[in-house]
Amino acid sequence: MPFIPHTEDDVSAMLTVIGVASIDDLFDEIPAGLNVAGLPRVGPGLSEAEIARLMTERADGDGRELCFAGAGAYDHYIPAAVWEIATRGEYYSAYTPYQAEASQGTLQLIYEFQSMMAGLTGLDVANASLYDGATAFAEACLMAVRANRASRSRRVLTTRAMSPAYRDVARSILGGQGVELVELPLTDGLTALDAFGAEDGDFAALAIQQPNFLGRLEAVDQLTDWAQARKMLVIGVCHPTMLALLKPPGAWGQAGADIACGEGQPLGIPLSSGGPYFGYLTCRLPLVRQMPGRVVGRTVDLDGRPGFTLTLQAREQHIRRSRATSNICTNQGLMVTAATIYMSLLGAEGLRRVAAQCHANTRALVTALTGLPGVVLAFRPFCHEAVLQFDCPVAPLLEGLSRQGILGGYDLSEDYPELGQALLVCATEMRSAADIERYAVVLKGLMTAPLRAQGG
Amino acid sequence: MPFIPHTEDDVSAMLTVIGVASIDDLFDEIPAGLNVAGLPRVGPGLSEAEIARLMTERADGDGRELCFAGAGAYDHYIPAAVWEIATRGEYYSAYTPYQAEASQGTLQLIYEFQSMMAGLTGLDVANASLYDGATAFAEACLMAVRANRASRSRRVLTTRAMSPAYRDVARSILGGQGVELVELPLTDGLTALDAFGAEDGDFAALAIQQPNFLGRLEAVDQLTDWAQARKMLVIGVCHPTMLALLKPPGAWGQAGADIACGEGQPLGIPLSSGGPYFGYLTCRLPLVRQMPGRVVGRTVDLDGRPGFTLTLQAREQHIRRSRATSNICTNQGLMVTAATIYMSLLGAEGLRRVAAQCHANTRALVTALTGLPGVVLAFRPFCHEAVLQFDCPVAPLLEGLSRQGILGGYDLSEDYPELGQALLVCATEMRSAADIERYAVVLKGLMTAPLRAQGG
Amino acid sequence: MKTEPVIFEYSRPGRRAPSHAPAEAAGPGDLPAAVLRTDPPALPEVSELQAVRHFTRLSQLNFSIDTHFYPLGSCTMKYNPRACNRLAMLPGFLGRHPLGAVERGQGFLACMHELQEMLKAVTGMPGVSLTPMAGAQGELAGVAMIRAYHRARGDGARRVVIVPDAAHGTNPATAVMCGFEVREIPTDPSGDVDLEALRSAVGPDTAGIMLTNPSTLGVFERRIGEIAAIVHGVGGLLYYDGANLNAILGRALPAAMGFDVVHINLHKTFSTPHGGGGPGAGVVAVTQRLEPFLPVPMVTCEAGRYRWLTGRERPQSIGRLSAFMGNAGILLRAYVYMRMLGGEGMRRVSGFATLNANYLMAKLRESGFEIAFPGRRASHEFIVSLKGLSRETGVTAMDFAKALLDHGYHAPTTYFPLLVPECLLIEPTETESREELDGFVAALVAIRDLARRDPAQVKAAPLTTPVRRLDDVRAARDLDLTWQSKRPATGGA
Amino acid sequence: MKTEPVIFEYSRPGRRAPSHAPAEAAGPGDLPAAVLRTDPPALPEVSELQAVRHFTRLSQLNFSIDTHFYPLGSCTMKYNPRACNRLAMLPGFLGRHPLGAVERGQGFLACMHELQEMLKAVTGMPGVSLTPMAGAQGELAGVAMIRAYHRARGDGARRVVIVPDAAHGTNPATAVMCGFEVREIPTDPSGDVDLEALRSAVGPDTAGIMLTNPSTLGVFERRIGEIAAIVHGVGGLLYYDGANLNAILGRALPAAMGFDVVHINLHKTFSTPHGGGGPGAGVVAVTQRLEPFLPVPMVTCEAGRYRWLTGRERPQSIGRLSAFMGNAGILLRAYVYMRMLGGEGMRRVSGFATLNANYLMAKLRESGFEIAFPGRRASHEFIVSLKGLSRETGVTAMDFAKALLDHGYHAPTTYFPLLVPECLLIEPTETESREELDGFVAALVAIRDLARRDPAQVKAAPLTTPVRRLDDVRAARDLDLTWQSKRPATGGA
Ligand SMILES: Cc1ncc(COP(=O)(O)O)c(C=O)c1O
Ligand SMILES: Cc1ncc(COP(=O)(O)O)c(C=O)c1O
Repeated sequence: MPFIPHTEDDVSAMLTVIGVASIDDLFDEIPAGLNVAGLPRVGPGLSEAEIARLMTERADGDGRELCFAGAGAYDHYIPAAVWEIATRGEYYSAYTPYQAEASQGTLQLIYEFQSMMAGLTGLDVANASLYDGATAFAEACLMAVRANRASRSRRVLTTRAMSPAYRDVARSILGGQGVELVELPLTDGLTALDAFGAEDGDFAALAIQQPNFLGRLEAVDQLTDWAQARKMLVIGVCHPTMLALLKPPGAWGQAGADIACGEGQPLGIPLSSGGPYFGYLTCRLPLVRQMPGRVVGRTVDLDGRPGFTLTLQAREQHIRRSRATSNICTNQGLMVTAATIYMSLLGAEGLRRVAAQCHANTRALVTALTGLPGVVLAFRPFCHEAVLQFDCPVAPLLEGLSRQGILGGYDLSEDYPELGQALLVCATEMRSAADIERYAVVLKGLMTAPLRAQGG
Repeated sequence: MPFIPHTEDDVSAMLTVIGVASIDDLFDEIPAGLNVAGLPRVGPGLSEAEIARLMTERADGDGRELCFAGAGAYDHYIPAAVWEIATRGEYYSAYTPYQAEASQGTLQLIYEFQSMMAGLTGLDVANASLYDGATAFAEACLMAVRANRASRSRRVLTTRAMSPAYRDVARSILGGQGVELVELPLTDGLTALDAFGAEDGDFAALAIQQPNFLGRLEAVDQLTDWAQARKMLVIGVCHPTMLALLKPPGAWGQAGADIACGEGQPLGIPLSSGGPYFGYLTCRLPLVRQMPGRVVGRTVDLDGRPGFTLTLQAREQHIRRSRATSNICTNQGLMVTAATIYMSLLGAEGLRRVAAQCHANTRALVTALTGLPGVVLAFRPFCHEAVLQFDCPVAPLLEGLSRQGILGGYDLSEDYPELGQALLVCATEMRSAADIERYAVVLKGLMTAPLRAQGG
Repeated sequence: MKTEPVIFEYSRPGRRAPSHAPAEAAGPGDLPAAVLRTDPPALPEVSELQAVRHFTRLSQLNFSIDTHFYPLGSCTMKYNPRACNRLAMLPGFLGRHPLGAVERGQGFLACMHELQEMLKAVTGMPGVSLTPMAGAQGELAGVAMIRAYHRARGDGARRVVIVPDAAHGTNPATAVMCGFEVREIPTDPSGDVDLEALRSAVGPDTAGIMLTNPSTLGVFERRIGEIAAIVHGVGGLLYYDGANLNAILGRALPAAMGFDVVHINLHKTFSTPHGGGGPGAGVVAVTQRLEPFLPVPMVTCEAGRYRWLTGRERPQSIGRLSAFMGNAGILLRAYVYMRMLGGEGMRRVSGFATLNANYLMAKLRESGFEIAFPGRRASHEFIVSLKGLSRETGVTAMDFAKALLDHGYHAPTTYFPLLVPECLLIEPTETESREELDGFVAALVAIRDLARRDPAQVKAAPLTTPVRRLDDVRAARDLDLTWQSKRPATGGA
Repeated sequence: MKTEPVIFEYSRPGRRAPSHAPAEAAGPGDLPAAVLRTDPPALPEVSELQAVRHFTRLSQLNFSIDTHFYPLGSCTMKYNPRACNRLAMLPGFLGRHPLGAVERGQGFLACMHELQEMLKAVTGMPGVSLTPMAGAQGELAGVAMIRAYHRARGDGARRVVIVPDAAHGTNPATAVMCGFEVREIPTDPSGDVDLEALRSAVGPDTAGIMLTNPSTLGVFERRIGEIAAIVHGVGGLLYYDGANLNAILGRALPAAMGFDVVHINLHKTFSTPHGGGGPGAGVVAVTQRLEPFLPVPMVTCEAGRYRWLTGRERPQSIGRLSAFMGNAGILLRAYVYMRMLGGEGMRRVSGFATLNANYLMAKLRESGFEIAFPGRRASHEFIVSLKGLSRETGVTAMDFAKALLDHGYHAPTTYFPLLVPECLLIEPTETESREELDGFVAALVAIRDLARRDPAQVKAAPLTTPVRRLDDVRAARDLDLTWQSKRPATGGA
């Protein structure tokens, strides 16, 4: 029987020890009416060879598009060593490291991860991950509301340049506790403060994204100082790879942001249709007791030798129950394992090169595409993503590109109708000059061909 | 620098310790004229991302044909666990287990492998692998010549039903030591003894393949008794999976074969264009000191606890040098690791089912193809491979099949012209009824289409 | 004992392993200096070999299913089939951008759709969303749906969620995150919910109750029908914490028990990896009345073409819970596992999980251990109480846990559920052999005998692990949460 | 200390893990009963988890590059890049049947063709065959070509191959396999071949000489030009054992040194895995006069299309050496590695391998160890002789080797080459860091100090490995080469 080691002899000997006649008898406490005989709708089991063939065919059918989309998930190169090691059984099949002596591998790795994330964001401490960037953003908002001693506001100020998905998710999660999200408007793709007045009231925090969802670089120093002058905490939502190049949240403004969070996927996690990824969260040391999620600390053992253990567990649901900082239990541990290996392989210089190359490639892409009539760049400068505006609808172009195996970007018309027929594009370090050329050629064909003729 | 950990500081500090000014100075014992400045023809290095892209494109272009060929390499299902474990660094990146205390993992695994191969072949002892089935056959012949105390012949008798590739390889290798291979003729696809007379002289051994290259089941009992009566040793060359179903060489005839060998690839090794595979070799205990290759034994350590070590090393080149039983040193260790895991996962019953399913599928294939006009079965019964005879040349048919993604079998016309336009086909447990149907349909199309019209 | 330096201790300024990054460093281009970083981040500078060696060695310091029996109660540490991993990591699946065209994701979407259908069959519920990324997020989704349901009916007074004292910590924490008050009710001596307490706890302010059945006490809540009647009677809904579904797979359907919503930990029942803490998947299934509120997105199939249903098509949805669609890769692993099992295989899972638990319980009882609920069948797990032994010898449940590590077994869950003093919650799972269980019993017996003979020895355990017991107090007091290069290198050479 | 039972000890009759085999057992069909097996073979019956756990645990008992510094002389235990493994194991490569259409293997064949070209550049030779499956088979191919060459010229008297006493064991063994007599010549005190001995050894019976340069003594044979002149002068050919190519990659070409044929261990210089014993690849390269004799097949490119050259097209070939075309997957790994390095990277390999060896030698000399050839540069490896120390303390090279294991370092090669008494042949490779080398020196110093203080302690090593020193005599006397179920289970629990 698949995955079940018992021989028939085992079963009868075991039933004898228990003192019942059959396995079914062990379920005799289930009231009669609630019993079901089986799961006919699930169908028969497949051998490993059969399911392997099915999955291989499906995966082959899906293929891989030449990817010029970012918008929250990025096609970076993942060194082979990352997943060859992360999927070692000792990492893959271990539980949360509650028994520290039997989990030093995972614990030390998380400690190293915390150190790296603190270094990247320029803050003091990090947790062991949240589900993804969007939920990390939501948790950061809740954390700020709890942590801000200077304000009793249950409102968090953010901006229209924050990822629309993050804002959606945060609203789903914050609503329960009556925490509200308010958005600052944009000017030229950047968060604008001009319209904000005293009558807009008190906020627990300001949350900004750097680079923002439109690929723009916010004036983080100014925004940070502005918010902290108004007793808000500052939350920076950052692309971790870009942090190898950009000023870290801990260095924003006079005092530095208070909390940083974001999507960890760029750090060695495959695109994989959207998950599993991981959210990271770091903060200044005084806020650590309001932090959600697991934390590892270094300490010593009975013999005085260094070792690692979960700490500050009094924040967590398994100890504090209804008064925990969050309900999170299972997090994205294995992704953290991969990211830690990834960052170790790349180092600061490697990560910086990746970031710089993304910027350079996206510039090359923008140059190539804006060379076509009817395509203009919305804002400049941009970081690793850019907004292009078209003189025709974007959706049919994306369909046409897709038929040729190109994922042309993310259509902004629904989230940002004010930008017109706009497309968010991204060329990571994975895209070659030839790839960019190909995109331009195919797009040109689509924009001059019957499609356009019909449209116009 | 790829894979080199030195910082610039390291280099200068190290050069100072050595007392030279530059790395190039360390090569000052190479006579001036022999120095080269570099390897311009090799070209520049690629990043991992660049080579990954190149290799992925090449592998994708190669695709996987729907495989109906066997002829020495078989498309069996390999459970995922096999290679996920075999490629663990501790197996993958270890050397030959010369330091036993630091290599118990590899050593115990080889001991388990030896036990399994002995069990499969019904013989007493096994070595830790040879390069592949063909070289195992050659080594078995040399071993028999050395081991046969009753005969001083340097000739080995084999049969025309022995794999042509194995015969070729054996000739390349045996020639050096003046050992000659003589072939018995075939009747109805089976090794025939009728023509053999006393005048044919003395032989050190008889080597037979079961199932033979044409998929036929030899009368192994009779052949073994016949040869042993003539003081030949008997070598059985066997497909290991089929041995889960077939009488093992150790049980052939009155006394059993003396040596068994063959290709280990069916035991969990990917097709991979022909290698790395591994050759296995087992024998009766009294012959063990003539066996080539590495052997592991179980013994005890200083505290009396069981442990494993290389043994009988006096047979090997690193001890015995010019008087070794073979020059083999590096073998196919990692493949043995995979095969040992494979056999553990399948067990005797699993392996028997695979074997039986191959037989059943090949019968279904033969039924489907011989349903077409112009295709007949050459011999019956057959095991997991069968010979089909066509009324038209086989090569163009195979080309036509290949264009449709089908590898139709192995064209026998060059190796066995006496069989006419003949094809060796095989359907392993991996081929579904739909696959077989598809082969038949495409073949029918090819045999009735213009191609045939032109040919006829 | 093995120690391994912290990776930063291998770091040297100027060490590079650039085969993983673009060879040529592009400049910052037109990025304004004001937004650029001045110092490089503190990441280790190590070679590829140093990284591989370090993380390989670190891995060896872990216990895991692949190396040890791991009977951690409530965690369902069963074998994670390697096929699930390999097939979910096929390049076609890994390489797909979440915003990629659905035409180029039909294979993936087909798996997701079939997974939804299998989950409906397993729960008996008509609606499913795959989005939640762990059990706790499934709970959040479920309780948020309960809240949305009451709100949609204009029923704003329901501010209490009832939770038994045996509940997992995520239950009350979730209720609070959703804006509810938690009302805890006790367990009766037989391990069932105290019905009287329940009756007096419910009322017009009851939004619902969160239950797991079998409960975390390892017994099946026999009066679930009555409980459902009581809660439904006052207009509340029933939430099923499906973390323990392994116990009843193919034996009983949450829907038939009267539950309105259920989450399932695919990383438990459906054997996706725990990964040293995650990721998981906490899919939710609901009865018809909660269907409109399911979190988006979910997969639909129209004329053989699969696509996502979005928020716009589901106006009453509680919304999105992840930036994209949840832990897709984990869902794929569960899908593969479920297809390999089939319906019969799933029923065998619960059968053998229960057989193993009851066998282990019987053997331990035979060996003189105190079973927390001796009159009951074990479900897939059960509780041993060491209260008596602890009083007698001073050796605690935690000491037992540590001593087990020296015997090569991971410890059961200790001190949860909190209501049983000095408890070990033991869940062997169906994938362990009888010999493994017998060995575990022998180890517990040996530890008990030692506890009686020489308790100090047990209290000194573990001795064979990479470190001995750690100073948790110091860890929380002298916080050392990140590597500081100035600190002396105490992590080993 | 960890032990792990033999897998047969987990076996129970009737245990099945059939998710890997067809679910339904087909009957034997029309196979005659006479050829069928009556009893099932003695394979273990274990569950998938048991197998995974067993082989995972076993793996942890090994030292390996991925876990330990492994300075095994003559073995070039450098980092095996994981990218090589992953890219060679892409499904398109793994799934290709060796007899598949060449049209569907153009990607693979392109790699093979480019590999041939790179190997030509690296050796300076115009002809290459990728077929040999290890160094020893490369030697066999090479010496067989020498034989074929002489035969083709009607020169049947050449029955002797000359081999220095420092040569690897495969060299004389190969010569004998090819039907030659071996004539051994000594090394002079500086580590070079004794030229006088060579002069008197050569003659009309000389088929050739087998040399490695740098030799296994870790020094470059400076008078290689003279040697070539002497051997060529009598009509013999020069064979280059390229196992040590890592030392001169991009610095000197075997062809320029006067060699006629060379094999290269890709599993050393080009970093393919050793796999606990193999597989490797022992490609051969030759000068023009030996080209016709190269073993088949090899890849050719005609008008952009790749295909195999077969025996029919190469009538003078020494023939086939493998059933198909050799260790294709290993060749792919080497191809990936070579492309990642490029020409500059290859030159850096020899540079840093040599830097590490000379640094380690200098440090050890400084620390008072006796260097076997102190007047010489180390190549990529060098020899320490413990003769003096052994005489003084009774502690042998083998004792040192075992004690190093307790320090977490794999031992160097011991007792090879045989001509240096109590030798350690140390090859650090270029992928180890300076800190690792310093740690190794410290360990050797500590062991030496202990040897002087308390030799018995060193002789008791290793103490931290899964087993202590093993009884090799008993292993060879009471042969226990396969598991016998009747034997008492002594392998652990
Ligand atoms: C009973 C129970 N409920 C809920 C959870 C929470 O699930 P998760 O850890 O996936 O968030 C767990 C798991 O720890 C559990 O055991
Ligand atoms: C110098 C030398 N020559 C030849 C060989 C034989 O190579 P292989 O083990 O690949 O057969 C080796 C490897 O052990 C070696 O070190």
